[in-house]
Amino acid sequence: MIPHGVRLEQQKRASLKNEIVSLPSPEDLPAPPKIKPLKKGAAAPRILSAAEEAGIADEFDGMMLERKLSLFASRKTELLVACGFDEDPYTSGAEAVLRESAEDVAEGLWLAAKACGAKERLVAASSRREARRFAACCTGTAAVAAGNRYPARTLLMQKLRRGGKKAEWIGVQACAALGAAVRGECRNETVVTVAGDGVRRWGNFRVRIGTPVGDVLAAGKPEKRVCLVAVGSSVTGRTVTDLSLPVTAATRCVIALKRPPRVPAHPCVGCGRCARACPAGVLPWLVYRELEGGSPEALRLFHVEDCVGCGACHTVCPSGIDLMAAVRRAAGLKEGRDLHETE
Amino acid sequence: MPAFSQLILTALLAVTAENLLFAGGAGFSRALRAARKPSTAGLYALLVTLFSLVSALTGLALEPYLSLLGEEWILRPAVLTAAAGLEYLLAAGLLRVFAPSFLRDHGRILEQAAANTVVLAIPYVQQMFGFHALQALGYALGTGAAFWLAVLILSHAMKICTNPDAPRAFSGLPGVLVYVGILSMAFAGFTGGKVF
Amino acid sequence: MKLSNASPPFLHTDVTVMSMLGDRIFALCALLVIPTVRYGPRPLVMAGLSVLICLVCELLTGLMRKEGVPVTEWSFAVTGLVITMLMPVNAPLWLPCAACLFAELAAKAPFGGFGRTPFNPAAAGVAFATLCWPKQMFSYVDPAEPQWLPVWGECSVHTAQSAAAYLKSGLKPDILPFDMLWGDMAGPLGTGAALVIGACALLLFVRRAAHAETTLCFLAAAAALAALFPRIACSPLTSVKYELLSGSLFFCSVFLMDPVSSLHTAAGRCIYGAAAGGLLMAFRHFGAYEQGAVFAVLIANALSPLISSAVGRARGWEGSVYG
Amino acid sequence: MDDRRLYFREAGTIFWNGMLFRNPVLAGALGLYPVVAAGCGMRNATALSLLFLIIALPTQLLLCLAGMLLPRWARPAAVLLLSAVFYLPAARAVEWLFPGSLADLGMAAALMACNSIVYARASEYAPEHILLAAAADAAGCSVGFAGVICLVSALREYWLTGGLWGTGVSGIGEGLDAPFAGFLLLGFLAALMRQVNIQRERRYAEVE
Repeated sequence: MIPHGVRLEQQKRASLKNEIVSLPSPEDLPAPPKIKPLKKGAAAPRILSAAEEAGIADEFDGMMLERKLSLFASRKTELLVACGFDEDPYTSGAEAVLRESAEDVAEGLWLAAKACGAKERLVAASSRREARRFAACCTGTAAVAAGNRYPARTLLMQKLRRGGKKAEWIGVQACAALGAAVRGECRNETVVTVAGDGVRRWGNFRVRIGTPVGDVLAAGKPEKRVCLVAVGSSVTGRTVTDLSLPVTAATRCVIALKRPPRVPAHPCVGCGRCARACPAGVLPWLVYRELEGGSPEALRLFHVEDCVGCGACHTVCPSGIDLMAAVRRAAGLKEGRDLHETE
Repeated sequence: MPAFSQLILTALLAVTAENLLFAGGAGFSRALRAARKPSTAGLYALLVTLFSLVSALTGLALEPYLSLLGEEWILRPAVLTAAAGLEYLLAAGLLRVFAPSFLRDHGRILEQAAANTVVLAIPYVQQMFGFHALQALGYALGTGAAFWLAVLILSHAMKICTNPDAPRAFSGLPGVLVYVGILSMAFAGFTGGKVF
Repeated sequence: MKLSNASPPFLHTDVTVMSMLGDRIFALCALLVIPTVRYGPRPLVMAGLSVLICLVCELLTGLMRKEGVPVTEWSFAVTGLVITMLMPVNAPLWLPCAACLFAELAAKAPFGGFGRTPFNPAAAGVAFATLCWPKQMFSYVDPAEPQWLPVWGECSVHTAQSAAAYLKSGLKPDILPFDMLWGDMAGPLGTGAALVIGACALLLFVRRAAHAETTLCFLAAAAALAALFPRIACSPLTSVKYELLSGSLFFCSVFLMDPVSSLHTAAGRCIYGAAAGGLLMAFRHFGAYEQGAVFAVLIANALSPLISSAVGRARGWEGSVYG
Repeated sequence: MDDRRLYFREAGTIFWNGMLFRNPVLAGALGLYPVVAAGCGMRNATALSLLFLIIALPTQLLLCLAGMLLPRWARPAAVLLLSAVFYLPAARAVEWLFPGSLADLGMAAALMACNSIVYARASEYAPEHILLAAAADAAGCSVGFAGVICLVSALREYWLTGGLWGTGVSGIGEGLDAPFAGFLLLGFLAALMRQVNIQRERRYAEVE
């Protein structure tokens, strides 16, 4: 069987060369709130309220940690995974955090697992080496290496769930923040990777949430001819044109590019790469063909509702077709919405 | 193989020449939809097979009388066409009595199959004077199969030729004609150019 | 710093349509080396002229559709080069040009250009030339007299029968196997050197610019049929050797089974390749011409939507094949 | 304006539509067979056009007069029978005008007896229209068919022999007498016709 997903050039070594650099927080930002230290043997409700008090949000989806954990609790989660890797190229914040604050991560994961009632804990690192490094300093928490095919997180969770376990994941930065709450620290910070061919100094920067994106970009020594700044993820993120916008918990990376990465659009050449890349079993080419034909048959839009929005199909398409948009539209269509309404 | 490729080419000609896919104007899309349903295409092919068989046998039976009359190269097509008309009349009449619902649902296919049969049958009856009954059966079956294949290929061709990138002047019928042109070029590789 | 908006993703894998076409063009250019060494610059002129004609056609059709500068990909160069490869080196120069005109204007433009062509344009162009000028298409210069051919004018040279013609008339070709591997025999310009074609094929497969399964199934089907029904009185293995190395079979199995006319699934591509191989052998047995590969490819192209929907139905992807 | 002139203007429109804008061959893809298989010489083309006219006109007129008397399902049979009958005088006339041409045409001539243009027009159009309209339609279709087949034949004959009406000596190439050339030429002519119609529509839209 051919593995799903797509192998992308990671380009993380440059930003992982140095340790995380803390940027001074802007003066107009209010100081982080003081919170009561979390006791070691605290009960689940206390952990949740502490997470809420500290305002911890998951860096991968921007969801508040407290809500996320309550949701997991209601789903009777058995296995909680801390994602210590970044599946998208360029970004390396999670990997850096796992390296530098392994104890906090282990502590936070223990608390989070307790809060949602999960019996098992697992830390997923980007490679075997990283997993071994983590296991060496934090015994008691199992560590595995995530695959090297994008979208690694989705593929890893599929692999874990295939064993029959109810597995869920949280971000490693959220874990570390929860671990720090034990000491009564609430730093309200996030680690942002600055990379791309438009900056000279690639690296990970610890910044206060609310800092303007421009300040973070400036730390990377941007070149003059930068024309595109993307945040969130190098595959599924979005561009910003206003550099005064604040950094949020889900910013994760600031990628500056000198020219927009454009693959000239061509018709489908029938290579079938998109179907192989898709982790959800969608056949993007079939969906695209159905939509293009003008009268899509809902029966033939297989699995479109399972789309995780990873954008792997669009990334591999040699013709540069926005297949993810097609799948999204098809999913809307299948739900009974109008073809043009969902655009 | 050459015989079969001739059959397919003839069937392609029949499918395009007669108004199955291109009934023209208002009937165009309806006929196309009908052709794309496997059941319809199968029924169509079956009817063509039956009509071909009857036509071939009729031609066979009438042959001695025609040669008595002389000028059979003028008479033969006329007689065959008239025979096809009568066959259709007979079939439709019988169906009206015994299965009126079938005639109501599939009357159009029946009449087109009858007309197509003339196109498919005449060449062979015209050419093969020493036709015997078994050959006629084989020929009819071959015609039906070839016809079915041609309908399938063309129904896909139609979709290919109406893609959004195709020039407006070519999208639809003109594109399909070019498509059939190139396809029959491939079959010409078997026969070296000539159809019959 | 002036920032612009763009939609994700902000990176792409290396394989794009342009890279695939580029690999193909590179491989085809590699095939030009041996004929150029042997016959002088005439093959290069022929290839250049074909590509130029294709480019002009592309520009013309783009202008007629009022889309500004229309050439965004290089498939025209692939078409031109493939057509050149299937021509005899001593063919009049207008012959590949006519084939290119047909390929671009009749087999490509009406269907919406690159990526939409139901038939391989180069195959259609060569088939047209074969049907219209069979004499010029099948008179090959005799390799026994190595000489540089005139670059522009008519070639008045000794002609020889190609291996495919020998096989067609039921005779055993009088060619050493080593010569067949290097293409030192009468035949189309670029289809002889089996070793070079094999190397090019490997390059294309490794660079993922072509699907290996199509080519392999094509060759397997052709070899099986050649072994089962030999055209000349010889052992099955000899028959396979001559059938695979003669004519344009090997070349077509690599360069005419392009990803555009083919299918999305590996199973579909296998069936498609096998069908094309089987049809090719049918053309060799029953066809009117000594080279039937392009005709076989055209019919396989027409069958490919049927194969695609049959595979789809087998996997349960399509509610019904016909919709 | 009196009724009669109105009628004649309408008839003129019907004639023009049949001849050009809704040409049965180019827009309706009817009657392709003779064009594709036999339209490769001007002499053949003229003979076929004549054959078509002699079969189409009386069949359509008779169906127009008697069509409403017949039930819908029986009309195809009537068309087949009538065209078979009119084939006899038509074939004789053509043979008299162009001796030997029927033998040249072979099957294509035989197939004119059940021509799909005649079939479609006579079984669907004629019974539901007045006599003048049916006549105009039959004439328009005949001229339209003749125009297309003559054009295609002229192009193919020039390619094959380098001249028209048998005057050619050496042509450009061979192979164009095979059906594929007919289909391709028809495809391009149909695209041309479509383009003309698109331009016309655009002009009307601008006027409005």
